[in-house]
Amino acid sequence: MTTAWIDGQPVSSGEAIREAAKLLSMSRLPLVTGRFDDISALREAARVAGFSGGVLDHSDLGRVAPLIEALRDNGIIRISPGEVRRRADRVLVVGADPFAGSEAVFEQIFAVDPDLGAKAKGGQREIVLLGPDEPGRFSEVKGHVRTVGCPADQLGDAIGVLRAGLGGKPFGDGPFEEGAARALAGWLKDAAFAAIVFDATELDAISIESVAGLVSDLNAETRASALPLTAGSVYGAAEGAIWVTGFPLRTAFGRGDPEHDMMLNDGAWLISSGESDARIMLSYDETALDVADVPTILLSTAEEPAGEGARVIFKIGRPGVDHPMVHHEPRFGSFVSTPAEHHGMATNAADILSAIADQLGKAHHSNDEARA
Amino acid sequence: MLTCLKGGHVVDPANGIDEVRDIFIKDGKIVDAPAEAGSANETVDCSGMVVMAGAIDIHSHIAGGHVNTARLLLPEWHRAFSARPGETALSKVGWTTKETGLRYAEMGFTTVVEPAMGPQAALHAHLELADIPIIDKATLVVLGNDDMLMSMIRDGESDEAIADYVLWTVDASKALGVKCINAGGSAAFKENVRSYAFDTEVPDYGVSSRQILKTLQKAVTDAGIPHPLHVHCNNLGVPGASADAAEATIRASEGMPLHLAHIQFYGYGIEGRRGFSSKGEELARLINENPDVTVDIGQVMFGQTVTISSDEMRQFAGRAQASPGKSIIMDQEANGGGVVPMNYKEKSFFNALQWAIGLELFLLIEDPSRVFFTTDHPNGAPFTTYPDIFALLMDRNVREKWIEALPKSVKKWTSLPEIEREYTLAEIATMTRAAPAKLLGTRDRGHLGSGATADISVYRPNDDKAKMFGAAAYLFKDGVKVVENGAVVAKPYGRALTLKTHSDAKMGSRLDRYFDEAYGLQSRWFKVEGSALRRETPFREVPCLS
Amino acid sequence: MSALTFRLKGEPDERIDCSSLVPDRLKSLGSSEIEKLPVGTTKRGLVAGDVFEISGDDAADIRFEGGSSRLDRIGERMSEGAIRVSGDAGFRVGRVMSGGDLQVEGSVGDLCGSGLEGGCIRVKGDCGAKLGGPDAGEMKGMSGGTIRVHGNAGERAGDRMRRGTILIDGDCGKDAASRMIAGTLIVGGHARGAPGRLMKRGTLLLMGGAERFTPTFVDAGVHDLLILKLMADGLRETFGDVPFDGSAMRKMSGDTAVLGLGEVYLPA
Amino acid sequence: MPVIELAATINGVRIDDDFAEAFPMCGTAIQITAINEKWALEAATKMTGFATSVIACGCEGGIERVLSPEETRDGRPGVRVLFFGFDPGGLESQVTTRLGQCILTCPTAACYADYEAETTIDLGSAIRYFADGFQVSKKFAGKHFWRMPVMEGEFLCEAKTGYTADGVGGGNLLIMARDVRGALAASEAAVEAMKAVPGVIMPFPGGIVRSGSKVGGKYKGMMASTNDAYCPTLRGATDSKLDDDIGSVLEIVIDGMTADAVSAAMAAGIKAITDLGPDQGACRIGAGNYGGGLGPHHFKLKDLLP
Repeated sequence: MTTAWIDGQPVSSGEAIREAAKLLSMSRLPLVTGRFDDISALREAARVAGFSGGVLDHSDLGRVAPLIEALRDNGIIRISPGEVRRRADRVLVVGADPFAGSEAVFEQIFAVDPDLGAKAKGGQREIVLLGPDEPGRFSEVKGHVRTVGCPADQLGDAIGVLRAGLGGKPFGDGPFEEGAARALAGWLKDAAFAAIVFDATELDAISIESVAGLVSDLNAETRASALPLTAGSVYGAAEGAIWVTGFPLRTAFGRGDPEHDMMLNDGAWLISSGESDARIMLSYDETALDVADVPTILLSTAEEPAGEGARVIFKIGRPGVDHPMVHHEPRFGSFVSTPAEHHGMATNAADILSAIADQLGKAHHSNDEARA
Repeated sequence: MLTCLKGGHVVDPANGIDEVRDIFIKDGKIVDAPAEAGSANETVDCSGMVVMAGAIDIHSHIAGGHVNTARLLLPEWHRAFSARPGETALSKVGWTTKETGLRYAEMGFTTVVEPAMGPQAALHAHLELADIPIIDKATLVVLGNDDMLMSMIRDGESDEAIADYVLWTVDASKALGVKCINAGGSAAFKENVRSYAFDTEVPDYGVSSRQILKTLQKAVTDAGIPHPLHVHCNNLGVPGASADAAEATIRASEGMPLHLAHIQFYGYGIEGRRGFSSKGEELARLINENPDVTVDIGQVMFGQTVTISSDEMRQFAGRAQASPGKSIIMDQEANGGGVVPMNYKEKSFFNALQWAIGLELFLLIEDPSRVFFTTDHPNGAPFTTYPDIFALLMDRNVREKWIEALPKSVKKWTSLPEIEREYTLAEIATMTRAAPAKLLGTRDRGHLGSGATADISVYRPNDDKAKMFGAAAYLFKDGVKVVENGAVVAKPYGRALTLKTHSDAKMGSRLDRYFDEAYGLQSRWFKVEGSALRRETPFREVPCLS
Repeated sequence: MSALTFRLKGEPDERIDCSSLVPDRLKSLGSSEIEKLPVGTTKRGLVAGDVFEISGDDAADIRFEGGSSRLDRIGERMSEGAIRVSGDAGFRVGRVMSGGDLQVEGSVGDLCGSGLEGGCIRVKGDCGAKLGGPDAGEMKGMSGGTIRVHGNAGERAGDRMRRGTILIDGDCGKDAASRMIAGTLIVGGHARGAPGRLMKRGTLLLMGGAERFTPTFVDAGVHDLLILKLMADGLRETFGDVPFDGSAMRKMSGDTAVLGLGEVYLPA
Repeated sequence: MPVIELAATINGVRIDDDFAEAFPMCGTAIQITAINEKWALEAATKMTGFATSVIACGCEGGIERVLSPEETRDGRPGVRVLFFGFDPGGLESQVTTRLGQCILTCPTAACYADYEAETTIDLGSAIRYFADGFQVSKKFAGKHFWRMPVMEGEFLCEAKTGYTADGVGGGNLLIMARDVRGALAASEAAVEAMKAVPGVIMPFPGGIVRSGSKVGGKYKGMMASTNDAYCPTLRGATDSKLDDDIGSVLEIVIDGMTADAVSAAMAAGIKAITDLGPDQGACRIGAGNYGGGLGPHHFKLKDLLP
């Protein structure tokens, strides 16, 4: 079975790996990108970026860039979903449906009543949905649910109004009237343990900072914590990149040491500006990709991998399906390993990336940390 | 292949050796001298140099969720961050797993223990450890604020059941030992308790910090885990209450071994108009009198750093002193934690006295096998400050110079200027090699006897001890030369040391149900699979005590 | 002595790091040393001589001729002398500059004057996002000095600004003066988005009004304040001309989600 | 009776060959503006009230001159006020206390630095806390202001002003006349002339003091007491320095930002007195000193003749 192609011609994987390494080493500033659902692939991709003097990015990083910005500019008091499930007697859900794409977390939290904490124990959870007019997926959950309507583009304003209300400060007409705002602020303050849940990919950095500020203000006297949700693999990939490179992706190794820049190292920008002249990309997309803009090495899970204009193509297995994977599990708030669903011959993208990195490492630093 | 380290001054207190002799390495182990002199394939001239076992750091936060959060929180202190001005104390750490390994190796360290791995962050911690080159690593898993343990104590479950639970956790998380951090404090904080001490009860559970600690201490001892329960006491850093907590905990050891971490942060009294004074002498005396207790220091050094702790309650309180003024606090199952940046200033009375209290403890605790060399990296200071601390311990003149630079008001409040003791090379070797290996139960290291793992550091003597210990002349890891003249020359991957143990199957199925029902989590997520780490030999097992 | 001139040989195909090409650094170097200064950002290791034709010898008066939006970090950390760019410049122009004079004839990228401590930056064209703002993770933006942008500014101009004065003649992008700590930001044109979000203190003058304000900005009425007149007079000395004359203006107070001591002035 | 030599006689006015002995003082200047001259003067008059003698009042202060709107920082009518003290600390404490009570409180008044120097004392920086956290600091174009919200609107005050340690206190003229009418007329004419000299103030009421003093006294604790040598009623009872034709003496005390300013003011005063002549005004001009051993500044009348 063919698993590697050069210019559309089937080749051995060894040949393809050598060609990929050659292409990357000849490139001025290669882009190493993709979705990296599997942290193993990310760890190896970081080595590829390091050895080839390239830039490491994730195709979805833009979705969590505001969260990353808010976390490192301001900080936050945050909580894991398991603890929300057991302890939060009052939950403020910000946005129309922050649990879209995070259904498992929704199940985990709202399937039961809170049972920890002397004050929360035995009572039903109170849930306020800030945003939608209808309870939506909350119509079936345990607990008392009510909605407070708020347009999506005014959620940040609403949080600001709650903070002003909590602080006894004046504010003008906003998403809801003054009495309701002050009442909602009081409701949060009187919780045994309040949780504020939001979709971090829907709010801008300042709004996330506002949520963090509201939680911080609440904690002056009571307990409250924030739960940012980020559906998909990108937040986990950013976490993984931090220990390997020091930064949450968008990190360049052109000068050896890692250099981070959310704008200048954005993969899409690098390709459109022409600053990157080659690319290695990990794709779980089943459709053909147009990658003719720069010489591209494509690692694809597609049944018949096709990359319009790809120089080198590797067919890879699906992580957690064809081979085991390590990924960030939002319910757990940390990394877990998942075994393969079945044992097949499909190649692990991490192994290919690792082989390319070894090949590059051989050329550059014969004595570096090449794995035995 | 036989390698001979020839003619070095071998300082190996574990084997009572302090003399010039040759050391032979074969297949990654230290071997007896061959019958035929000169049969070595390779000879490394160590004449005039000091040869010791590779150093062991028993308490350094080098991996795991909280450390990674600190990296996320402080991009501006990263050395290589684009357009950042200036070098910073913290930037020397490098802030990546790779640089962590390189920096430790350059100083002659070969084993480092990450002391605060939450059960939930076990795979994360091991993934990071797997990416740290050269050194061997180990972890201590954190219990003591978890619903399971507190419920078991409340419900009066048997010692065996509790020991089974502890062993399951150690086994699943691939830990080497157990740590307890402000027992019950994080759980109490979730119920909005802001003031908490050794005999305070955790609301809703009705168990006290003392009960939790004693239960864990017994379980660890019963299970045959070599490293005694590693304790982070209540009220860390609180003047007065911290010293009370340390004293109460030491008195509660009651003849069973107990290790108290970063004891410096507990040496704080409330005298003087600032309400901050040294309890260093009293605390050292108490430790000297209690031979079942070991401690590490958590020395404070001046400069920008970041505090990383699973003591959520104290980290929350520490937010007020955050510098720069941002922090991340985590409410989680069990401990949670917090990451709070800190800038210890030489000109601050409080910081300067913290520095002095650490050194008082180092120098007044008499037995170098019961006091360990740590900065609680990065809490008191980054581990890259170690060479300076060696110099402070070994050279009274160096101490005098540092004291001169402090605010005058500090001298009145510390006995440090009067302390004459200077650590000897043998004492340094005891504190950083022989004793930690014994404390961790890792008998294959910490000494240079036949059969030991060939982790060997060689230093070029220098009157400036910071220079001497800052850059090893050679470092051998498993017999491979990895450092030469203070620079890394090879980057093999080490392993994580794990406890060889098996947990009870019944406890396994009980916990499968428990995690699912209580938290909606799968218990398998807590289990670290070696294959997930992508290293050929990710672990080396350390036996339990029989 | 003639101005030390860096004439761009051609549009560079990678980003160029010009942070070493500042008076402080170059005054002690000879021309052959200057040519060898690394400026590339890829593994090719470009040096100044690869990218620029270098002439002149007065390091206190540096010229970049033939600009490019890839020339990053021009004037970074400079504390003295003058730099003039005859075309466009890239990101982080004048970042953490503490003194001297920097002028760009064209437009510049993001983070122009980021963390400025002193000195004067003048941009004849437009500028990108976070004018004067902090770089990732930094707790303060501009802490002194003056910036004038004759064209338009990008998003979040004056983010976390703590001191100093920014004057934008044109419009500014979304959410200007976000998280402002203190200082003065004057916009001649229109302010998009909701200016002043999470501002604690500081002064905003928005002569062309704003798209909207968050509800945590409260109308404080029309006021004829001496400080406005003094600022108009004082800043006229600095900038030559300013888009306000010191007469009475409408004041909005905010952001009451935080401290709420910020002030936004709008034409009465 | 000791005789003071005659230095000159001009237009019938005798001028002693004597000198005014003066002392170094710290001096500062501020500008007070208001909606109109009336309120600027109100603020300035109140602020400089009870500021005649540093020994008893803590400082010496006075209005130097009225400023036209073109001359002031904010384009409103204003006045320039000078203050003098022994040392910067004492000066600052007096100025800021008076600022807080008399300008902060005065409708429409604002206060600016009016002396440029490296060395400064606080103005607004010292009283900003009155605004209870609502004070606003503004720095631009090299200036630093404090804005304090008050019921009327906003009180604007510059953060600091410069001071000079080369100020001079205690320049003086003794105006001796046949009677009090003459002495007062001559003194008034002198004060008017001196007001035109920049950088000086005459801190006593109307610029004139009738109770000139000598150092010490017979009663314990008196730092100064009546200058009996110049008291006309004590001729015969004390070692008088007055001629027989002198029936009343007044003194003008001058504080200046520089010694030259004091000289210029004294010269202007002498000219005004001599111009007036003995029939309308004074017949003799003297100067007060302590024998020359105490003050480093000696302003000799003969050097200041018109």
